[in-house]
Formats: sequence, structure tokens, C-alpha cells
Amino acid sequence: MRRLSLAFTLFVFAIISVTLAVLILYSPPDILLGSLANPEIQFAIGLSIVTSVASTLICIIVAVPVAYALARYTFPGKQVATLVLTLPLTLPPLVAGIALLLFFGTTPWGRALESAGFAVIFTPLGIVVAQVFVNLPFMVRILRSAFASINPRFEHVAKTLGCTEAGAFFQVTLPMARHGLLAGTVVTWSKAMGEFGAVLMLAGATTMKTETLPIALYLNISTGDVDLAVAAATILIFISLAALCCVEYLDRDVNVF
Amino acid sequence: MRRLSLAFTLFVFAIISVTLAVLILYSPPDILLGSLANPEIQFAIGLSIVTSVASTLICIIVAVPVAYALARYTFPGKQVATLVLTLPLTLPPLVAGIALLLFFGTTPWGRALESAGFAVIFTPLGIVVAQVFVNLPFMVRILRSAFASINPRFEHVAKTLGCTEAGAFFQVTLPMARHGLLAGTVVTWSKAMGEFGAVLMLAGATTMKTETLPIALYLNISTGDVDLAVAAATILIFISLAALCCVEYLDRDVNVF
Amino acid sequence: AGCTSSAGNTVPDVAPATTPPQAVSVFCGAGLKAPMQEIGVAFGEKYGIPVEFNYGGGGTLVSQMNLTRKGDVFMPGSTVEWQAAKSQGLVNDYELVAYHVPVIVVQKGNPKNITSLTDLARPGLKVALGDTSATAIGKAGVKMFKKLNITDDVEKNVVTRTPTINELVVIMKTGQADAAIVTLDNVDAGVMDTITIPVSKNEILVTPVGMTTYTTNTNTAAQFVAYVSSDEGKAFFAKHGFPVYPDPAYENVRI
Amino acid sequence: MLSIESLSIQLGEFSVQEVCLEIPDGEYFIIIGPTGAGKTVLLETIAGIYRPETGRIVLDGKDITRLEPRDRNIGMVYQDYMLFPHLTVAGNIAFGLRQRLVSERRQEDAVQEMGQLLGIAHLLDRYPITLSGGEQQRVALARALVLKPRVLLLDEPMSALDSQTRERISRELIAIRKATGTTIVQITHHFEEVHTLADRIAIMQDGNVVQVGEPSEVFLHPANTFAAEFLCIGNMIRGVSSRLGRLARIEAGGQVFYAASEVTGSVVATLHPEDVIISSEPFISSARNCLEGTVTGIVPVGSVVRIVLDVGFPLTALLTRESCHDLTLGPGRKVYATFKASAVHVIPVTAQEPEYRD
Amino acid sequence: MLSIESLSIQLGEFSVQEVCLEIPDGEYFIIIGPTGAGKTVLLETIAGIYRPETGRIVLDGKDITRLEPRDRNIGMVYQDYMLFPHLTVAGNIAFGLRQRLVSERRQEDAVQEMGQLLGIAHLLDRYPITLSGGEQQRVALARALVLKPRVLLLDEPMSALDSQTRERISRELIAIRKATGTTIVQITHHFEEVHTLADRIAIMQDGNVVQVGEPSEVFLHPANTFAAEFLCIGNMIRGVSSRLGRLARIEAGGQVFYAASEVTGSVVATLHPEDVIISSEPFISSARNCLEGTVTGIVPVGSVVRIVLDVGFPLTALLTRESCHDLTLGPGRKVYATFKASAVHVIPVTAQEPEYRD
Ligand SMILES: Nc1ncnc2c1ncn2[C@@H]1O[C@H](COP(=O)(O)OP(=O)(O)OP(=O)(O)O)[C@@H](O)[C@H]1O
Ligand SMILES: Nc1ncnc2c1ncn2[C@@H]1O[C@H](COP(=O)(O)OP(=O)(O)OP(=O)(O)O)[C@@H](O)[C@H]1O
Ligand SMILES: [Mg+2]
Ligand SMILES: [Mg+2]
Repeated sequence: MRRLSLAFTLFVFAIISVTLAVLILYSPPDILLGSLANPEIQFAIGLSIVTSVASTLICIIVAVPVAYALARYTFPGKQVATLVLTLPLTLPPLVAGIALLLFFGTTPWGRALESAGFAVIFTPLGIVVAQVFVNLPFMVRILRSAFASINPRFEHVAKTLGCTEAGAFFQVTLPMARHGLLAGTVVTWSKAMGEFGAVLMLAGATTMKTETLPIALYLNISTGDVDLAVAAATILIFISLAALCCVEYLDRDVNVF
Repeated sequence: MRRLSLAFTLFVFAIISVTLAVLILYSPPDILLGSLANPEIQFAIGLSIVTSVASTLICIIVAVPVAYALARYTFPGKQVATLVLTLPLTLPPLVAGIALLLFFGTTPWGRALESAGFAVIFTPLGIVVAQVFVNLPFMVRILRSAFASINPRFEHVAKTLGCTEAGAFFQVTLPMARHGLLAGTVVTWSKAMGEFGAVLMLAGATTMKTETLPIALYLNISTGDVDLAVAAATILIFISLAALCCVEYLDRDVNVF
Repeated sequence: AGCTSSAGNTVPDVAPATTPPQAVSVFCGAGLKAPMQEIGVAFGEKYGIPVEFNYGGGGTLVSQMNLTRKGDVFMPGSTVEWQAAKSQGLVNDYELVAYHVPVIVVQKGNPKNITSLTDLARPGLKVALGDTSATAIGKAGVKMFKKLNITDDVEKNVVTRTPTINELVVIMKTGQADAAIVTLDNVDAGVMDTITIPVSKNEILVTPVGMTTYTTNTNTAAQFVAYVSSDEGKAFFAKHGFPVYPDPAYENVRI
Repeated sequence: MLSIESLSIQLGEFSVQEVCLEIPDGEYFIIIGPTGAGKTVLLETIAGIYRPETGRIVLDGKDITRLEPRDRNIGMVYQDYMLFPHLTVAGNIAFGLRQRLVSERRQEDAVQEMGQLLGIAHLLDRYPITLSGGEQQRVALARALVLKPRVLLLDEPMSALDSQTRERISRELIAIRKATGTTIVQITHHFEEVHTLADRIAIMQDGNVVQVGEPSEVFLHPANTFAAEFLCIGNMIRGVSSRLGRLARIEAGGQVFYAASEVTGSVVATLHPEDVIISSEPFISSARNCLEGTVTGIVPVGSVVRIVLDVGFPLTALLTRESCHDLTLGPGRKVYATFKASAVHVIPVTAQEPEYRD
Repeated sequence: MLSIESLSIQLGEFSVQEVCLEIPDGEYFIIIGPTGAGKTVLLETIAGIYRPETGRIVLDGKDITRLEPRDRNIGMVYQDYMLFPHLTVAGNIAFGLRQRLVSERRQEDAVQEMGQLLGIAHLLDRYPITLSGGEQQRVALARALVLKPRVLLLDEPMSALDSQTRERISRELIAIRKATGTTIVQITHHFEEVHTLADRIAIMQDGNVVQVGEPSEVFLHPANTFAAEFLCIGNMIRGVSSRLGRLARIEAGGQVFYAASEVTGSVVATLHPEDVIISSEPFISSARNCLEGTVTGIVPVGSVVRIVLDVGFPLTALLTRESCHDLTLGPGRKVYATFKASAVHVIPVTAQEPEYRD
């Protein structure tokens, strides 16, 4: 068992690291440095980081109560709600973008939002909205499982020790579900960072306005410029590396067995 | 707490269902039925289902031991392995596709595989490979968290009751982690079903050969046929609905608290 | 080496010619799918040689060709992509097949009363255009506006620039822009009106077809290129609303 | 005053039925009963973990049945400890204080004090999963005690402790009750604790409270054969009772003895082994029963010896080792068993009652 | 034969040090010790859950120290039960049988039989989380017993059971041992179980085995003051001993008494309360110590009464209620306490030993 699973790990590790290495080595350092010096790329990096962090935070804030409700409470229509909240998972991002465009562009609610100053179409706000829409179901699904794995009796006990319902949740269930929460955050943030299709549809690809790193990269590919695209991807990999290091640091030592 | 989280749930439910409804209602029923009668779409549906199921199975088979090793064992280089195995999460699919193309098209290993009959470039096999490469890190990350949440003492106890190490894993840890496993499977399968960029790059978009439903949808949009594209997306939604119903059925009642 | 997993009558694409005949692998712009699919069928019936299409955006196809050295025939949407491929040594000579004619599309009924390119410079309009580096249509737009000297005014109206024409169509269909410049074959007459651009002010694109430099399947590839650029092949383009090359109306188009 | 008014709770197939209890302020009330009787369910309902179907829980005149657990001012020690695995021992103990927004400093002091009191001060930085059973149990106790609640519910709070530690903690509990007037309701399987701690006890069986009373009273006069058997009253003699003056004349196994009771008919007579005196010679007095029998078994039980006689029916007596030695008892030896009529408690056997079995 | 050969285990700051035990086939061996002494760690190491630092575990001449747990043929009941939450009670009990590829039918039969034996047959379809503490404990027992292992390790297997159920299960354990010759190693905090079940016992303290021996021997002759205190030997009298013929003459609190011992110097003399006879008149004999004292306390403890005297030092005696009543004892009453010199056990007080405290 130990030997087998370590062998699998080594194998997958080898494949992924070779693939990433091939990718990283493909772009000569001068192109990489050149991209980094490019103000358009710099803007894209900044925009990507800001929007992905914002959308991940929104996902966490929204998904936590939703996942909790789905895991703990019974209410009429719960099964339907569970299904509907998982459905957008399969939507290809492009279609999710079309759906959002239809929703915000053609429905009265969408127009009402727009006239209330919440303009999302072709704006940086749209990037965040698209990322949230695409990633929220992931977060909800992962967190729901994490909450469902925790014995609700701990919350009851916390309540007899003086907690409010919210207190019990934040002090007991959430910390006990932290593995799932971290996994969900990593998945959500990573997807937000790499999100492309839906963002492109809803927010457009306006240079220095709604151009995120993946879009910059796509534009480069579209012009047939693989080198520049790979350079952008390399930058993305290094950003992820830094972020993941932080998360792993948070996840370290939290096994209290 | 209850009221708040139910309110959030209702809100998210409303937004998602309206958005999906707008999308579904957008394609008139006759177009939908027309697409379903189209042999190209039928082929795409079949190919999508077959490849997504295959890649999900492969992801499960590979990710389970890897996630277990990362959650349980200590070995030299574990931290590096943990990071590298999570890194591809942020790669936009298109870049993942490029990386795979580089790996299989330009490296000696890739060519060796090809001459050994494992041809992935522009073949249906490539679809599966692309999906696995893109989704494996998701599965590993989610499963790792699920395994880390389970007290290893249960495995020890199982071993004193006569289990081998593998037996203890399959009979105790894995069933106890079933929530995480189901979440990972749903996420992986959904992503595989909707995967586009990496598949397009590696496997191409050859009609009746490597054309999955998301690619069919893309080609339809490319030829200006948005209606057909939305019809394809609607079909995708219904397939997901059916699949998710099954999973929810499996996930029902497994709370033993 | 064999491509055992491909279906039906397809055969290895790098192996020496054997029976059954080796399929022609065509890397084809996604926008050309409708006529090309039919040409593939007709060619197969006529010569008994199967055709395999790999569709994608022009840039994507160039990247794939660059990395895999696969594909016998390259057929992008316009000569712009051809130049990109040529600069990387992937292709050489081409035959011209059809025109991609840029047109202005406006919302059904033309509510903003747009009649010409210069109207796009009118303040307050919402205009969606293709990306200037990634799309041929974007590049064409730049040239047209430059000719009319309205570049800055139009730029103020641009709400988005998209990396492919696909998004422009969706944006028009969902009503997010008042006008866009797309190619004629992308127009969906059911939901939008078309304003033609006079040839003199237009930057018409031409669709080329040609062999890749590295193909080992030279004979069949040449056969296919010849077929597509024959009148028989061009007829399929005409059927799908493409003006075919050469067309006297577009005589002085610069390529 | 904690009043439980005809409380019923349903859990799957199991139900607690119409339980009524009145527990005055500062009382040490102990609940005993066989495993699965519903003791834990009852206590957790009082704490607010389960919602009762019907009935009320009233504390100091206030109906707390529907109150949030946190507003009840009731502390509980759980049978399975329920320590929070993600908090250290100190974090667990301070958990309730943190909810009350007690200052950090005072939290620390209180945790330290509790740690000292329960002998877990050296474990404060550890996580519960690394503790031994008894250590976990003391942490669970500390977590409840530190809040100084109005009512303390203890579900087998010392089951994992050795007798020395148990005694020390019992003493602390008594001291706490004296100092603060806390009402304590405890579940235990240790009769010793019943004797040393309880003001009153209740016996539960199958979701019902069968008997409530002072321990000595309950041990002397069990309400029915179930209670008598559960309390391990050594002698339960099945017989037929008839009136004889102010006594009951009981015939059993061909012998006759007398009891201070008015019950007649088919009965079970209970008699504590320690109330039986063994002597070599008969020892006649008006107030006493004296039966002749032979020794059939001698079982040393800790510090005392259990002698089983056959006097027509089996009769058990409890002697100190010294007395046993002095009497030179041995199997087959003929002896006399003397006991007071007032030591015999008579329980009528009703039709519904299940057959007494061992 | 199970031999533990200088086994050491390290867990965080705690360590079990150089434990040596020899447990012959079919023995009922009980380990006692205060909470946190390392009993569970020792047992779980034998079962194979922890890896020892040094030392060997040898079963029937075979070194099993590095063997996989499943190859040891050792069954264990865990203190915290460790039932699998995702399996029903039946699934839990059958778990081990499934590993041995026993046929479905025979699994079911075995599960049914165990269910009957332990009174949990009605719970077979339930999930562990819905069970009461005692029910869970019996499932844990069933899960281990059903495998009929060569050695059975029981970690406080009856702590959550009422005394009746405990007695019944003790009887079953004895019967199983008789029928199969299983070696049983049990941890308990109940001295009663020690007396009724154990062939031999070991006392653990702080990771060390302090004393091993037959229960009667250990209770009469505790190895040191810690053991004496832990065993709750009622009288521990600190004094100074000197030789007088074949006896030890012990001076304590101004009084003198004699013990059959050869230990001299600073000592602690232990004396079981049940070995002390109380009488109204002195009662002289050469073999006995007879001290005059006054009654200072009378504590009824279950079926007996604990009398505390002041004879210059505090001295406790145990009487039956009857005797206590007959002697008309009351606080302040002057009485005589008589005990044999052979009943007094003398423990030398060494410098290292911690001060005896209560
Ligand atoms: N959620 C539940 N569903 C079904 N039955 C339950 C549930 N919870 C408890 N029970 C049953 O209720 C009965 C009483 O349980 P409870 O825990 O109160 O017993 P107890 O008196 O505390 O026993 P013990 O002394 O063994 O702890 C048990 O038979 C138990 O199986
Ligand atoms: N993983 C660990 N890390 C550090 N200390 C540990 C660990 N596991 C156990 N200990 C400590 O080892 C000591 C012995 O534990 P053990 O469980 O053997 O006690 P025990 O004798 O069984 O006590 P009890 O009667 O309370 O069950 C305890 O003080 C405990 O805190
Ligand atoms: Mg209980
Ligand atoms: Mg223990």
C-alpha cells in the first residue's frame, strides 16, 4: 500500500513536473523578462490577482452559508436546490459566459442592476461576476461535503457551553472543516486565476481594462505567438506557486490526530 | 443562522436557476430537437460521455493513492510533491493543452509513447489524456483534504481486526471519506464534461472523431450559429442533471450521525 | 506508427502510401466548417480518399502545427493567419478560394440608423470589434478606420474587443452592442441587419488554402488543394454565402 | 428547583415516557439504571440537545423547554466527553468562558485553577486526541465546571477514573456544591457513588423512571422486583405471604419467616446480605427470624466475604473476613442465619411484572 | 505464553519504560494503575498500534514485535470503542470475520450469537452513533470476541456498564476463557473485577510496572507506598520499626504495635480495615495487637460501615451494619481495636519515594 501509493505519487509527480518543465523551458528567459517588462502584461497580472482574490472571497462568503444549509438543514425543495446549485459545474465556461450575457443583457433584472450602477458587461466588475458564477458551485459542492462529514453533536455541545448558533458554527464546525475549506479555496482561486471563457464573454478583452493574464495569453496564442503565450503561462505558474505555498503553510500541522 | 443561510441559499438558487432558465429558454424547442436528431451532435454526446467517464475513472484510480500518500505518509520531498501536484490547477486549459502538445509532440518520451501505440495527438485518446491532466490536480487536492480529515486510528484498529493495509484503506478510510470522494468525482466529471481548451489543443476538433459536446458548441458559435450552440449547452445541462441525480442518490443518507 | 484509435476508414497519416489510401488531414478555420465539411464528403466520394478536418481558430491551428508538425493542408480564414504560419516556415504557397467580406451588422431594424462606416464614429454608439492583433477582422477594421481617419472617434465607442469573431456574434445577438464589424458568412439575418461596406473603403479578406511544408502526403494533399480551389470546390462556398475568388466585384483587393 | 414535568422524548424506536422529577436547589441527585435505559437521553434533553415531544422543563419557575441551550445556565459533562478536537485542552476548558467574553487574563486564571483542581494542569497545551481516557474525562469535567452553572448534569463523569482520582473528584464536587449551591444531576453505574454522594436517586428502566427516593430508602424498599434486582439486593426470595398480626408470614421453599409488612399474596421478599447474621448456635429472640441451613459457598469479595447458605431457599450473608475466619466456616457446615423481620422488604408480584430471572 | 521483554515506548513526552511481563497461556491478567499511567499505551503496543522503541513482544516463542497487527492473532477492545461509524452494528461485529473470508452465512450466525451473548441482538441494524455508551461498549466487545483470538486485550471493557450487565459479561468472559484457553489481559479501575476475575495483576505507575502478583498477595503486601495508596488499603500508618524477636515493633503516634516483618527503620505499615476488630472490652491474646481508641467517624459505605478511630493515629475498621448496630457505636465512644501482627504489612520508606500524601 505504502509502496504502491508512493510509486503512483512519484509517477504523477514526474509527469506533471516534466510537462511543466517543458512548458517553462520552452519560453526563453529573455522573452519571459520581456513580458514581465511589458506594461500590458503587468496590468494583466495585477488585474488577475485582484479579481481572483475578490471572487474567491465572495465565493467563500456566499458558499459557506449555502453549503451549510444544504448539509445540515432540511427545508422544502432541498433536493431541487442541491441539484440546481451543482448544475453549472458542467457548463463550459463559454456557455456560462453566454448565459451571464443573456441574464445581464436581456432580462429586466439584469437591466435593473445595470441602471443601479452595477454594470457588469464589459467592465472589470464583470470579471469578478463571471468568476463567481463559474466557481461558486465548486465551492458549494466541496464545502457541503466537508460540513456533512462533521458530527453536528459538536455544535450542540458548543451551544450548551454558551454558543449562539452562529458562534457554534464559526468556532466549531468551520475550524473542524478547515481541510475542506482550504481545498475549496485552492480550487476556487486557481480556477478564478485561470478562468478564461466566461470572463471573455461577459467582460470582454479590452486591453488595460478587462484583460486578465489568461486572456492576454489567449490573445497571444490567437496571433500564433506561442512563445509569448507560454511566457504568460510561466508567470501564471509562478504566481500560483507563491500562493499555494501560503496555503500549504496554513494547512500544515492542522491534523490533530 | 438558519434563516440567514437559507436566505443565502434561496438567493443563489434564484440567480442560478434564472440564469440557467434564460439559457434553456433561449434555444427554441425545435432547434433543440433538431440538434438531438443531428448525427454529429449524437456522436458528440456519446463521445463526451465516454471520455468524461473514462477520464473520471482514471482520475479516481490515480488520485486516490496519490492523495492518500500526501495525506498520510511522510517521505522526502513531500512538500515539493504537494506543491507540484497542485500547480496545474491554475493553468488555463489552453495552456495545459499547449504543455501537453509540447510534451507529447516534442519530447523523446512523448514520441516513444506514440511509437508504442499510445498516440494522443489529434486522437480520441488525447481527449481523455487532456481531461485527466487538467482534472487530476483537482481530484488530488479534494481527496487529500478528505483523507486528512479522517483519524488514522481507525485504520490501525481495522488492522488489528485482520485487515491488510490496503484492506483497512478500502474498508475504512475510503468509505469514511466518501463525502469527499463524491465531491471530487462530481467536480472532476463535470469539468471533464465541460472541458474545452485543453481538449481542443491536444485532440483537435475533428468532426465525428474528436468532437465532444463543448467543441461542437464552439464550432457552432464559430459558424455564427449561436442557437445551435445554446442547444448543445442545454443538452449538456440535461445530461449533467441526470448524472447529478445519480450522485445525490448515492450521497443520500450516508450521514450516520 | 498507426493511428489505431481513429474511426472508420482513416489511416496513418505519416506512413508510406498503402491501401486503403491515406486520409488528408486538413487544419481548417472554424468559421469555414460548413462548406468544408461538404467539400470533404464530395472529395472522398470522388477520389476515394477520406478527409479529416481539424477545426480551430487560425492562431490555434498555427500553434498546433508548429508544435506537432501534423496536418497536410492548411486553410485559415484569411491570408493574415497564412502569413503567421509562413513566417514560422509551416507553409509556402497557397491558392485563393473565397472572400471574407467585412460588413457592419446592426441590431434588427437598425434602431441607431447606421448606414456607413463613418456612422460608427458617432458619439454614444456602442461598437464591438475584433482584437487588433488576434483577429483578421480586427486588423481589417484598423485599416478601414485609418483610411477614413476616424480611428480615434471609433475607439471611443468601442465597448469591447474580442479575440474571435464568435464573441462578436454572441454580443450582437444578446444586444450588447449597437454595431459590430463581422464577416458576411457570420451574419445571422434572423436577428441582425447587414450594412455593406463599399469595396473601396473595405478591407476584404481572402481565404487561402495550401499544403504544409512538412507533409509527407504530398500527392493527395496537392490533389485536395486543387479540388478546393477548383470551381467544383468553390461552388460549395458560394452555396454557403461566400463570394468566391476571383470575383470582379472585389477585383482590386490587396492581399 | 428543577422540575421535569411529564417529559417525553422520541428517538427512533426508543422513547422516554412521561418522566416527572422535582429536584430542589442544591440537591445531589443521582440517576441509575441499566444500560440503554434512557439516562443519557434524559440528561441531554434537559441540557437542550434533544427537543422533547411533550412535557416541560422548569428551572426556578421559568419554563426552559424551548429555550436555547445557552440560555439555560445548565452545564453538562458528556458520557463520550465530546472534547473539541481542534482546540487544546486549555482551549476546550476556556471555550465556555470565551462565549461569555471573559477577559483573556481571567480565562487563563480559571483554566489554571481548574487544571490544578482536576490534576490536568500539565496537559493544558496538548490536543485531546493525545490524552488518556481518564485525562479526557477530567478535561470534560473541567470544561463544564469552569462555567459554574446553576445546574450541573454529569453523565458518568468518573467512569474512566481510578478509585483514588474518583474519590478526590467526588470530594471536589461536594465542595463545589457546598460553596455554590449548584444542583447536581449525575448518572452513574457505581453504587458506591450513590451511597457517598446522592441526596436522592432515581432508577430508570426502558425510558421510565421506576422509583425516586433517598438512597437508603430505595435500597431498603425497592419499588418492584426490577429495582430490587438492579440494586443487587443479595436475597430475593419468592414466596407466599399471609397476615399474622402486624407481621407478614412468608412461606418459601418449605420454610417460614416473618416480615414487617402488610402485603399478602404472591410476593418477593428482599433482604440485604449484610443484615443476615451467621452463628454456630441458634440465637432466639422475638424480633428475629432464625433459620437453620448449610453453607454451600464462600466467595471473598474484596474486603468482605459472601456466604451462600441453603435454608430451604438460597440465602446470602455478608461477613467480614475476620468473622468468617472466627466462625471456621466451610462448605457443608451447619449454621444459623438470623435476621430481623424489619430488615425484610416485601414486594407484591403483579401480573404485569416480568418474571424475576437471573 | 505472552512475554513482554523490556518494552519501551515513547509518545511525545510520555514514555513506557522497560516493561517486562510474562503471561502464561489461559491466564486472566489484569493491569491497574492511576489514570495516565500508560496502561492503554502498553496494551495498544501489544496489539500492534504503536511501534516500541526497544524491547520485544514474544507470543508462543515467536517474536511478534515487528509483525503486522493482523498476523498477531491478538484481539483488542479499545477504551474509546473505536466502532466504525459507517458500518452497522452487525457490520462492525462481522468486520474481522469478513477479513478472514468467512462465508456470509457463518458471519451472520456468529454475529447473531454474539448479539445474543452480549444482549445487543436488537441493535444489529443500527449505526453506532445512535447507541448508548454501554451498548457501544458491548458492540466493541462483540467485535473482538467474535474472532476468538489467541490473546484478548481488554481496555476497561466494562466501564460503561451497570453492575448487573457487568457481572453477566464477566461470567461470559470466564466461560470463554475456560472453553477456548484464551489469554486475557484486561485494564480496569474496578477492584471488584480484580478480585473476581484476575489470576494475577500488575500495577502501573508513570509508565513503569511497579508490582506483579496474585491479587491477594498484592493487596496484602503492596510493594511500596504508592501501591498501597493506590490499592486503597484503608490504613497506612507511618512509623519507626525496630526488631523484637521475630516481630517488628512499630512506634507510631505514641502507640506501639507489632507486625510480622523484618523491616526496620522508617516504615509505613499497612492494614486492611476489614482485619480490624472493634470491641467494647479489650480482648487480650499474644498474637494480637489491641489498641484503645475513640470513635471519630462512622461512614456507611454501601452494605458495610467504615468506622474511623483515633488510637494515637487514625485507624479505620470495616464492620457490617449489623455489628455496628450491635456495638451501639457513636462518635466519641471508647472502643478497642484488635488486629493480628500477621495482618500488618510493613513497607520501608526509601529516600526516593515521594512523600505519602492524601
Ligand atoms: N438517535 C437514536 N435513534 C435511535 N435510538 C436511539 C438514538 N439515540 C439513542 N437511542 C437509544 O435510546 C436508548 C437510550 O439511550 P441512552 O443513551 O439514553 O442510554 P443510557 O441509559 O445512557 O445507557 P448507558 O448507560 O449505556 O449510557 C438506547 O437503547 C439507544 O440505543
Ligand atoms: N500521542 C501522544 N502524545 C503525547 N502523550 C501521549 C500520547 N498518547 C498518550 N500520551 C500520554 O501518555 C500517558 C499514558 O496514556 P494512556 O492512555 O496509556 O493512559 P492510561 O493508563 O490508559 O490512563 P487511563 O486510565 O486514563 O485510560 C498519558 O499521560 C497521555 O497523556
Ligand atoms: Mg448513557
Ligand atoms: Mg487508558
